[in-house]
Amino acid sequence: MSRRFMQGSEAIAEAAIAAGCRFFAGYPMTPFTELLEHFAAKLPAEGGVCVNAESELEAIGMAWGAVATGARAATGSTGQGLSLMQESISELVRAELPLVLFNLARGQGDYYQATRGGGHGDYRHLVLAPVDLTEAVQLTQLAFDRAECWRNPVLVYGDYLLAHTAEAVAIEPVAFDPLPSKDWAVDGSRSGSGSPRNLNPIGMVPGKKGIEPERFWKRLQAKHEAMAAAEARWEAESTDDAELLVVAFGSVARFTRFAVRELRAEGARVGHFRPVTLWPFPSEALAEAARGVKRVAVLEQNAGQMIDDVRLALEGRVKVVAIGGISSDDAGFGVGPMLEPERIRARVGAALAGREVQP
Amino acid sequence: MSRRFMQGSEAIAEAAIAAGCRFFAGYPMTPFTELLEHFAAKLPAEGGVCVNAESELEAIGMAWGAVATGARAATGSTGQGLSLMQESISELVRAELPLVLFNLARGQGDYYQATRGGGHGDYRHLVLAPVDLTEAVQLTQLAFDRAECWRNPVLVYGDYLLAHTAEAVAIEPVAFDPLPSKDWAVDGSRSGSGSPRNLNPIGMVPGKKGIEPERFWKRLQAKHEAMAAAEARWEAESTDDAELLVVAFGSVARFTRFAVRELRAEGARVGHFRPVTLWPFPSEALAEAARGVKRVAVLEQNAGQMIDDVRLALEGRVKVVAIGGISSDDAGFGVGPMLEPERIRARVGAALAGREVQP
Amino acid sequence: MEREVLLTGIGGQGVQLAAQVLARAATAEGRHVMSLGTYGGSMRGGDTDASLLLGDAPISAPPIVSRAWAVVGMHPRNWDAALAKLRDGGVALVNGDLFEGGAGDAVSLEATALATAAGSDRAAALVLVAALAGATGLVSLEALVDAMAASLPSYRTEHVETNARALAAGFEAAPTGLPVAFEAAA
Amino acid sequence: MEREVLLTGIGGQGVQLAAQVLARAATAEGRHVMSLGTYGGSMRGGDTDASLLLGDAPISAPPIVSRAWAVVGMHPRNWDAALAKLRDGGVALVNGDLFEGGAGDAVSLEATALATAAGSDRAAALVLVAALAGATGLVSLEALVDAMAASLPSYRTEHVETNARALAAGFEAAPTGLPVAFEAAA
Amino acid sequence: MSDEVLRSDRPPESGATRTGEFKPTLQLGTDHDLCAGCGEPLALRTILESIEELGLAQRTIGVIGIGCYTALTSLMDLDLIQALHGRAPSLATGAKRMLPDRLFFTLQGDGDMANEGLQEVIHAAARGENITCVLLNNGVFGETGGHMTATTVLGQRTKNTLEGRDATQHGYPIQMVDLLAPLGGTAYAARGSVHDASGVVKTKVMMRRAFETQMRGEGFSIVEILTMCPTGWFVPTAKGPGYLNEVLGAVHVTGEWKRDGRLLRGAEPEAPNEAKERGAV
Amino acid sequence: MSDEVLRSDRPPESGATRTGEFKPTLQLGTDHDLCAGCGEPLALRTILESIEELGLAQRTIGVIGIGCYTALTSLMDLDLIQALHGRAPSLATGAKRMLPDRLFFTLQGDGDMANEGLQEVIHAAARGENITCVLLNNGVFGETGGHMTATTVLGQRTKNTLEGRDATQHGYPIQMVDLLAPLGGTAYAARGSVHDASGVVKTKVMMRRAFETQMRGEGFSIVEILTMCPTGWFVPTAKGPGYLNEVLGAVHVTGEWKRDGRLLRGAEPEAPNEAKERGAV
Amino acid sequence: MSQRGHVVIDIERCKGCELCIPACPPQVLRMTGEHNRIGAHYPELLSGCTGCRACWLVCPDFCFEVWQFDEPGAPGARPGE
Amino acid sequence: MSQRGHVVIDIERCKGCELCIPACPPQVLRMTGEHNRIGAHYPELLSGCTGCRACWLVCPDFCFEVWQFDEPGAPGARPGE
Ligand SMILES: Cc1ncc(C[n+]2csc(CCOP(=O)(O)OP(=O)(O)O)c2C)c(N)n1
Ligand SMILES: Cc1ncc(C[n+]2csc(CCOP(=O)(O)OP(=O)(O)O)c2C)c(N)n1
Ligand code: SF4
Ligand code: SF4
Ligand code: SF4
Ligand code: SF4
Ligand code: SF4
Ligand code: SF4
Ligand SMILES: [Mg+2]
Ligand SMILES: [Mg+2]
Repeated sequence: MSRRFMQGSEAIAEAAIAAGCRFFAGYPMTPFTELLEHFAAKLPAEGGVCVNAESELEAIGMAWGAVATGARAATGSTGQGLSLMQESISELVRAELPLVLFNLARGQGDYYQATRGGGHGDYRHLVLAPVDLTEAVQLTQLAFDRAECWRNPVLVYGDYLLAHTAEAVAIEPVAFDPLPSKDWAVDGSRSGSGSPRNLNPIGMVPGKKGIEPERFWKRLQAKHEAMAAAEARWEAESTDDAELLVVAFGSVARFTRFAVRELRAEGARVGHFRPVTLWPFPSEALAEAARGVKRVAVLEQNAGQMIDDVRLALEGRVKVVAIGGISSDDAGFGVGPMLEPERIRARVGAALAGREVQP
Repeated sequence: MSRRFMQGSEAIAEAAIAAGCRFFAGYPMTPFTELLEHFAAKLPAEGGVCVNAESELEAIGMAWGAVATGARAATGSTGQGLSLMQESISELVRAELPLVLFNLARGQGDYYQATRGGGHGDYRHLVLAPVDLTEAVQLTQLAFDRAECWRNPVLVYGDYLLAHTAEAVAIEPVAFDPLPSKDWAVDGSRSGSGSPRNLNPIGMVPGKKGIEPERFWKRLQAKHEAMAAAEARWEAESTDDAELLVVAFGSVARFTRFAVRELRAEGARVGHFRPVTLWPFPSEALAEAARGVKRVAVLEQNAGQMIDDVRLALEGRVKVVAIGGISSDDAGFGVGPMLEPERIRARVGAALAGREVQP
Repeated sequence: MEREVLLTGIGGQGVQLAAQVLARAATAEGRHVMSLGTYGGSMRGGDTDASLLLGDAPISAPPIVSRAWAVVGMHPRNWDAALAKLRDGGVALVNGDLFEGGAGDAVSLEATALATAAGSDRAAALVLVAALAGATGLVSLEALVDAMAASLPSYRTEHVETNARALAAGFEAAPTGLPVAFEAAA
Repeated sequence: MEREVLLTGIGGQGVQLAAQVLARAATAEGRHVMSLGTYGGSMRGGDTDASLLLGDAPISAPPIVSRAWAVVGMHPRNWDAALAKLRDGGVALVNGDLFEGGAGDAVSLEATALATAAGSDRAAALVLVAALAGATGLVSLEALVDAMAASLPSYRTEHVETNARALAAGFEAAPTGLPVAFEAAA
Repeated sequence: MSDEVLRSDRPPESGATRTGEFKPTLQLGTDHDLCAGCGEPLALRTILESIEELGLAQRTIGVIGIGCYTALTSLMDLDLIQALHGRAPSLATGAKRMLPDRLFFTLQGDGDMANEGLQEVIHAAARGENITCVLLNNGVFGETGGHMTATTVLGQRTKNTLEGRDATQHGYPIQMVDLLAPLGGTAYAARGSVHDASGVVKTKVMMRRAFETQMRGEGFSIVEILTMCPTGWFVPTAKGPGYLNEVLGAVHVTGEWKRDGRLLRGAEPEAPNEAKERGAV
Repeated sequence: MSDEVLRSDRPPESGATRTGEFKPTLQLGTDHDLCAGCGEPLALRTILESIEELGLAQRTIGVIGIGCYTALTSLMDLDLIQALHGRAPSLATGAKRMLPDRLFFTLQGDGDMANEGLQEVIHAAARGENITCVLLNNGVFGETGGHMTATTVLGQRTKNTLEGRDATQHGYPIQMVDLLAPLGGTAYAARGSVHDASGVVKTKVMMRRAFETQMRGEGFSIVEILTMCPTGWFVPTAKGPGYLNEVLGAVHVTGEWKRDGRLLRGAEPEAPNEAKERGAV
Repeated sequence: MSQRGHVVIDIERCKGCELCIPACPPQVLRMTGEHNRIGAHYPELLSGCTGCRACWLVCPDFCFEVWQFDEPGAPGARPGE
Repeated sequence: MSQRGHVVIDIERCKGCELCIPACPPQVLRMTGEHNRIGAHYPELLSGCTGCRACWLVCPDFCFEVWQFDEPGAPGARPGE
């Protein structure tokens, strides 16, 4: 596969199309806008459709309709737009529809929303947080696969840096195991059959009055527990003899990993742990990686959200410190001054030395 | 104050009006509908306004406008409606507007949404979870007070049981400390003054180009940390010599507390802890109450959400078990079969005996 | 002392109104009262139940009960579940007009017929609660009538009279030999 | 070996296009390249910076740099911050037309004038990157011209010719005595 | 006519032809939980029979809103997608784009379409989305207890307007067909009413024309159907049809408003001599 | 006219009267970051001067949407409430209900009003909410880079329609004033354009009339203003006014559409002899 | 009296809304005083049905099946007698 | 040539959009070849201004202050000369 120089947005769009995505709808918002533009430019040639929806609510509604027909479909947004979609996301989980969602966020402040579900009720979906373009190409494809495997939405959580960094990348198709047939999709052919399909988020069944929410929700809960058990993904390095373990995700982990490697090269006993899935959070793997370390330092670009999951994973066995914090450029796009190799290195260095880091 | 027989919705509406609420907007949805109806019936007589908004997005928009003028205002919904409001809630926090929100939920599945913020970015707001009508009357008034004190939205989180249970209650006005003057509200009088006000969620200042998001967000973070330190509220009973501590919130705690009292009366060493504020979660108080217990049992009517906060508070020092679970009537309103005194008692009893409880 | 009363029926039968009337009447007579209406099925035409707790001291129990002192049935659909909660020596009362073949040991009253005679077949649930009150002394007829008038929404006030007649009919038709609700007057 | 290039200017000056042209040209010549455009202020008219990493092996560093081998200035507004990142012995180059009173030790080139002469005063940023390339051997002029043509969106293709002239003008006007970018050709 | 009561629990023994089943062929049964006297099941009949008659039984997908009619889905022998409250036109859009040769209709109430989802039905119409949106307009949120909607007419009784909707307090109703018909992408727009048998028949003709418009690929179509909601209006069931026709029907006028993309009434394209009528500043 | 160049860096020394400041009195300065040739600052002038002239400088509140014009708020010497994208009419509603004697206007773009927030401006109009909504219509999302909006006219260049908007692919534009004028609660509706000096003057008259309508308590008013966005249209700045007038202005026709609650054009109330025109099924 | 049509009424489904009563052009439907199992009154058929299907069209509960006699007043016209 | 009006141009605010040029009825505005500090060309004033305020109305950057002479062609008409 030949490598082409492109921005993250373009790489994601191409990876999605390579994975069979044939429908996209979105509404512009920085830094999501370019993803929409690339889908609009590329989908028609593949026989797909990209709709410039009039709002985020309409975008996710359209994507919902498309995915209900069994097509691979996606939508997404940034910050505000994702918030507007929360009702739909929550209910798409209940409708068991495999929609892929992209949050190209401004910074990392949407961790809670992504992992706890900003919508109502009990629901869960996979959250994949690529560290760079190459991984974004893989995880985008994985997202479509896992979504259909579980009949559950999957969120790919990136940011401005992921969307706007340009590199030469190859869109290598990832091979996946065969998936179950889409015996749930509607195409109109069962109309008049006496046993048509009704794709709905409330457990309705054709020919049967009423709903049974408790049974329905408990079945979903069981599915989500199975997902939690099966889908945790992570990357750990230099953890064996580490005294300090740095935990970071997404683009920010590109900085921490670089700093950890530099410090390692200089002989420091520091390791790096990066959750690739934010939900399910790789708690066991983290607990394993943190075995024997003196301190775990969490560097996230927000007021402290993932640190909850780190603490929940470690259950008080290791001291956990926050070394990240809110950091933003003046446009609010999330490329804050903290994100600079030497500054990140200084924070990791301070944690290594047991000094407190001002957020 | 004379007691009148009324449903929770009516009591909340009256308490809000007693607290000075003069604007309400909402869109019907069970079990929130009656709250809207009571505001519509009662506000005009007090010189207030209740708008039957055409949707939840419009409802919270109207409430936003009203509260910006310095009026006490509120809105709310149920499940789906709250999800639709997430963009606004998140940004109301940034605009530092003291809007009061009511989630009359179906069950307790919205705990994450309420406490982690279903919207984008880093933000926090108080969450008050009344156990019964009497407390709802107090906490509703407190909500308006705290909202203005911190210039931050406050969410009152109730459910079908709270809204629909009828009892004789008195709307006793609660006395609060004086609040700072509303030197932020707009009334048009500063137009043309050279230093008008611009109430916005992005840190804009009249006469000054651009924004400084980092400084702005960090200031909010500091405020939220101060809120977290000051506002935790809880109710603990029979914790002194308890071997088992039961943790529950809201209407569900009415059942657990009753069961704990019955068991206590029979000599069982069981205590009860009820967070009154879900955010900030009363972590220290819980840790204190759990000192010396063998086991903490969390009974929530969902797939397990508050249990995160319990675990975060206890940091692995005490075994934490879940004894609640999803439970719903066939209408999906959240009055599930689990909610019956004998069944709750059986669950608490099982936890006391160290048996596992099937959710 | 606390008395739990369970009413069960289907949407549209006036179960919630009847429960409210009983609750308000008892409140007016000085009882501590807690009531809750629930829906067993999806909105329209589904089961509709109401539970009431009446006591001479503040109610400490939650609004849903595991055991009931009295169970009142307006429709057989959810009857078995309700009856299972009946305490030993409690009262079971059904609208015989809608329980084909009766309801076991329960006392049966032709409530629909009595209501129709009073002017509205929709008032059968009121007939039943009045009968319960008449039989056990739970509340007085006057309190019921006042509570009914206070409970009707503004768009239903034209029913006050027929409803009052239905309450009176039920109160009079009260079966005998049932236990007394509260030994001493509150 | 990795070479970091920082470009700084304000919105509308073509800084992002110039950065993209340099990045694509270097990619075409076999370099590993990573680039990122950022905005220092709110959308319109604010600062706009671009950082590039060019190397002969895959780039391991993150896309934002703490130190730069070359700093190119199109506007004084954000210049000091950019210059502070310059490595010892690195290259500093500014558009003298827009830096009143010069920019200290930086090499200054009348890029706007050259661009105007080439047909468009909007091409000054291209002049500057071409000058940097010409002076340090970072990339060839041909690669720049091809990359520019490939980088223009469809609605801007009418600018290919003037832009090519601007690149050539910059390449020719390259100051001398600057360090060589890569010792051995990739 | 005598007062003799005939047995009506069985068909004639012979010499008679059944005119049809109790229910439309595409209906799975007759048991539903909607109120006595509700107009929505009548609207359902017009949809199901039209689909059947057009031979589209094996290629139709319904997208259903949230309101009382949602409970009717258990009766529909159709592939369905259940939408959230208000969102049906967007879902139908996305699905139709993937399956352009299927018949798509939405089934929405006035609360669903004119309140919560007003925006998206207008956008779908403007885009000329090739779907049929069906509006069951009873001027109330039936499902939640009979509150006023954006289509409630002045003077109409609802739970919030027991004395009748009053413009100064509650504003004016939106006439959905009038609003949607002039939009560029709208190909067919009509309003029927099921207050009587002939209304049901006319409504069915509209439904067929709308579906035909869609199958010809001409663009967006809307069929609004006025339906009784005695429960939400707080009127006796037997008075529902009369109330519907006289109160709601007086404002939401029935008839065809656009056919084959030609506007039959409403906002006419500007004629030259009308230009002066416009206020010139 | 000679080619002699006069000094223009200072006022005449004497014998001359200044006709006004560089900027409206209610403006805090002149420095803003909007593009060269943008029409939005001209619209701002019409608003600020109207408020000043009506003597409402001390009792006006603006509610601002999200688009390029948001950056103009730093210049406004007005009490302001910043709304989220699309939500200004609801905010203005809630605030106006609390302060009924103040002048409220919203400032929204076409992306803000006709896309994200279409629903709420229509509902506000139908309710007859006593506020003035100002729409800056340039047919693009300027702020995010010039994409098509719901008002983009057929043939118009935007980032998604570089060859011009095509109805079959992208549907038809919504004409906002046409849509809002017929609604019962709309008292005043007009569309102006700032493509030239006389357009600015006429637009200001509309703005004044709208504000007067509101201050008389007559209900909802809308003033749409066509504004240049050379950046989003990918045309040279100098060609912006011409493009606006010829391309956008041909569809979004300027003029007054409703005054004192009387519809001057558009959907006329049904005259008796028009009834037959309606298709009868 | 001669019958042109006949209806079968599913009285257990009937909710007693009375919409069929005025809808019947020859007015051969009349509400009974009886209750069905859900407590609703339901209609009964008098003679004179024309088989016009108006009742069938307006009944929200799908209670009517309409028959048309091949010959009006034929013997089968009196079902079950 | 006699002047009825005069304009002061704030050239540092000018973004070079050229909207003022065709807007001026007597066509006394012309773009210069000079750049201001943000690199934009800006207009200059030729004689013949009528003080009509068209430039003032159309400039998106509020660069114009318009003066009208009390007496056309009065001495003060040549500012700064
Ligand atoms: C987002 C959201 N808000 C509110 C509701 C509650 N709700 C359910 S149905 C309904 C009204 C339906 O009205 P309409 O569409 O007119 O249908 P009808 O019941 O009148 O047939 C409402 C408000 C909901 N389901 N979702
Ligand atoms: C919910 C939400 N979605 C998307 C955006 C991104 N956004 C900001 S401005 C804008 C478009 C504004 O267009 P318009 O209102 O026409 O203003 P213009 O920029 O053309 O002046 C968009 C889509 C946002 N701020 N919020
Ligand atoms: S409430 Fe109204 S719309 Fe709903 S089922 Fe009853 S009559 Fe029909
Ligand atoms: S993008 Fe368009 S609307 Fe925005 S400032 Fe530039 S010209 Fe004006
Ligand atoms: S078919 Fe016609 S005539 Fe016969 S009962 Fe029905 S409505 Fe009456
Ligand atoms: S129309 Fe149907 S449901 Fe209504 S009374 Fe007649 S048979 Fe019964
Ligand atoms: S005031 Fe009139 S004449 Fe004078 S420069 Fe301006 S536009 Fe031209
Ligand atoms: S209109 Fe204003 S900004 Fe544009 S060229 Fe003229 S003076 Fe400069
Ligand atoms: Mg309705
Ligand atoms: Mg715009």
